[in-house]
Amino acid sequence: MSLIAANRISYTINNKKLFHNLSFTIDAGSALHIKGGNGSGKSTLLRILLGITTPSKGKIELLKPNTKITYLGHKNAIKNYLTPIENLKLIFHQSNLESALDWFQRLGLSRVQDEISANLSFGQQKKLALIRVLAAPADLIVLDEPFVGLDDSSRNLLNKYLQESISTGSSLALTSHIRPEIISKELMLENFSND
Amino acid sequence: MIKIFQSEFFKLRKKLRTWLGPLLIMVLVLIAFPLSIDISQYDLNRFYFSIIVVALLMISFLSTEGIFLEDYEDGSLEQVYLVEQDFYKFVLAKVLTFVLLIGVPMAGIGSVFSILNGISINEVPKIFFMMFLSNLLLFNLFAFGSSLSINKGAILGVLATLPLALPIIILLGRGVRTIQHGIGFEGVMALMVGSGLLVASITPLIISATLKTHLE
Amino acid sequence: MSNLAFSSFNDFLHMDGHGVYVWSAYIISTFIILLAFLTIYRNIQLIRKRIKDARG
Amino acid sequence: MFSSFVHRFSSPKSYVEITRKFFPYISLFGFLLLLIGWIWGLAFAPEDAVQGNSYRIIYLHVPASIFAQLVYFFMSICALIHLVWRVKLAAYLIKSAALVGAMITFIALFSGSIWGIPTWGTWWQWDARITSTLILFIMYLGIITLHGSFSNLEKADRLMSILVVVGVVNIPIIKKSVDWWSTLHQSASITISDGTSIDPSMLYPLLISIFGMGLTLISLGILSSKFYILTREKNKKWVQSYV
Repeated sequence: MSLIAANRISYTINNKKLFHNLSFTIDAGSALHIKGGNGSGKSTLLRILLGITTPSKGKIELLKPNTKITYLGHKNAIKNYLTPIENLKLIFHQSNLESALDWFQRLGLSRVQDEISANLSFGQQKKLALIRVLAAPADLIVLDEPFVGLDDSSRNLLNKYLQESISTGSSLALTSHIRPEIISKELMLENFSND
Repeated sequence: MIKIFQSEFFKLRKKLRTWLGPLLIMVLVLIAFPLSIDISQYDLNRFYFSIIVVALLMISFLSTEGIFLEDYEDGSLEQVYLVEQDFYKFVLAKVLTFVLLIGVPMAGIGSVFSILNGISINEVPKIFFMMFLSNLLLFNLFAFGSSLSINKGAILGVLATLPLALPIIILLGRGVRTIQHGIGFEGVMALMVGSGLLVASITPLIISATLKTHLE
Repeated sequence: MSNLAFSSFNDFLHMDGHGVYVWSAYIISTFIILLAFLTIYRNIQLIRKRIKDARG
Repeated sequence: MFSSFVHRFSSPKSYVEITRKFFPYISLFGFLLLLIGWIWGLAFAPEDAVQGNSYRIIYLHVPASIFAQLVYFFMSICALIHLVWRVKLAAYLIKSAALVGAMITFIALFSGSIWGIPTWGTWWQWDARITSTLILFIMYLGIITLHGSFSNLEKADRLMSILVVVGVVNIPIIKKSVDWWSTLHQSASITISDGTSIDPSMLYPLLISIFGMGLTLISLGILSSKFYILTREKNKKWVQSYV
C-alpha cells in the first residue's frame, strides 16, 4: 500500500527550475533515499513530501488520512536557552516522555543534562534533536541528513531504529551523503541546467 | 490548547531580556519625560497621557518585534506546522502569552504613572482595563507585522503596521478623555472590548497564513 | 466652455497673487508624472537590451 | 474549471500583448483629456467666490486624491485574486500599481499642502482627510518595502498580497477613526467644502481632468507592469522572442 504518491511534480524558484516532472511513490514499510548534488533540491523535495512547500506544478498526495509524521531537518528545533530535559518536556507529552528520557540515556547525553542546550556540542545537539524522531512512533519518518555529526555508536543506534521501524510497517524518506544501511529505493535528483 | 499555552508561557518566562527589557524601557521613558521638559505640573497633567499612550505604542512594537523569529530560525515553526491543526492555536497562545507577560504589566505601569499625574485612585481600574485592551489590540497587530517581516527588521515592521495601529491609538486617546471628563466611558469601552475580541480571534488566522508563506 | 476668466496673460500668470501656488503645484506635479513615464520607459529599453544581450 | 479559465486568460504573455495594442490610444487620449481639463480649469472656469483663484488647484488635487484611493482598491482586488487563485499576473500588477499609487498619493499630499497655504495660511493641518492620505502614503511605502525585502519573489508576492488585503479592511476603520479624532479638536478651523454643490462651469473641467488623470495613470501602470513583467520573466521563452 502506498503512503504518498507524487505525480509529475516540478518546483521552480524565482523562475529557475529545481526539478521537473518527478513521479514516485512511497510504500508502507519501505524507504526512499533521495540523492543528488548540492543545490539539487533534496531538502525542498522533503519539504514538499511533508506538505510544507507546495510544488509549482503537479500533485503530491497523502493517500492515507491521519498519517503520523516525524521530521528532522537542518534546523534542530532546540531551544538553546533551556536544558535538554526541558526541551524534551516541551516536545513530548506524558506518554512518550519516558521513552524520550530512555533514548536520552542511551545516546549518552545524561552527562550534560544540567547544561543549557547552547553549551552542547554540535553532535550532542543533533542527538538531542533526533530524540524527537526516535521516541515518537510514526507512519512516516522524514530525515534530512540525519547522520551528519553523529559518532559511530549513535549512528548504529539510529540505523537499527530505522531498520526496526521499517520492518514494523513505517515508511522512511531521507537524504544522506552517507549510504544508509537500509535497503531502500533510490531517487536521483540531477542538477537542472537553466539555459 | 492549555498544553501549548503552558509551554509558550514557560519559554517566554525563561527569556528575561525579552519580557523584562521592554518594561524597563517603558519605566525609563515615563520617568525621563517629565524630567526633560520645563513646564508646570498643570500642563504636564494635560500632556502626560499622550506620552503614556505613545510609550504603549512603542514598547508593544519593541516587545513583539522578534515574536516569531526564534521559532522560525531554530525550526520549531516547521515542527508545529506538521501538526497542522495546531497552527492557529499556537499563534493564539503565543500572542496571548506575550499580552499576559508583557502587556498586562505595561498596562499596570501605565496606570501607576497616571496616578502620579492627577488621576484619582478610583479611576485607575478603568485606565488599567483600557490600557490592557489596547495592548491586546496592539500586540495582535504588531505580531502580524513581525510575522510579515520575520527576519527583516524593524523598519519594515513600522512601515507595514504602524498605519494600522493609528485607529487603536485614537480609540485609546478618546477613552482617556472620557475618563478625564467623566462621561461616555461605557461606549468607548464596549467598542474596545468588541474590537479586542474580534481582532484577537481573527489576527491569529492571518498570522498563520503569513507564517505558512514564510515556511514554503 | 465659458469665456476666459482672465483679461490678460499677466493676470493669468499672476492669479491675484495665488499664481505662485497654483503654478508651482501644477508644474511640479506634471514634472513628477513625466519623470515617472521617462524613467520607466528608459528602464524598459534597458531590460530589453539586457535580455537581447544575454540571448546573444 | 473557473480557475483554469482564470489562469489561461491571465498569462503575463497575453497581458503584455493586449496592453501593447491599447497603450497608444489610452495614453494619447489620457494626455489630451488631462490637458483639456487643466486648460479649461485654469484659464476658463470662473473664479471661486470664497477662495479666489487658488481653488484652481482642485483640478490637480481632487483627481490625484481620488486615484490615490482607487489605485489601492485596484491593488486589493488583485491581491484577493492572487491569494485565491495564485495568479502570478495579479501579483505583478500589485507591485507595479503600488509604485503608481505612491506617486499619485504623494502628488495629492503635495498639491494639498500647497493649496493649504493661501486658504488656511498653513501648509499642514492635522485634518482628517490629510492625515488619512498621509497614512495611505505610508501604506504604499510599506507594501513596496515589504516586497523588496525578500529574495524569494513568490513568497514576497504572497506576503505583499496579505498585507494589501489587511490594509484594505483597515482603510475604512482608519478613515472613521481619524474623522472621529478630528472632531476632538473643537476649533477645527476650515474644512474643504463638499463637491456636491459645485457649479457646472467648474464641475465639467473637473470631471474631464479626473478622466484624463485616470487614463494617464492607467497608461503609466501599463508601462510599469510591462517593465516589471519583463524583469521577472526574463528567463521565459516568450520574453526571449518578444524583445
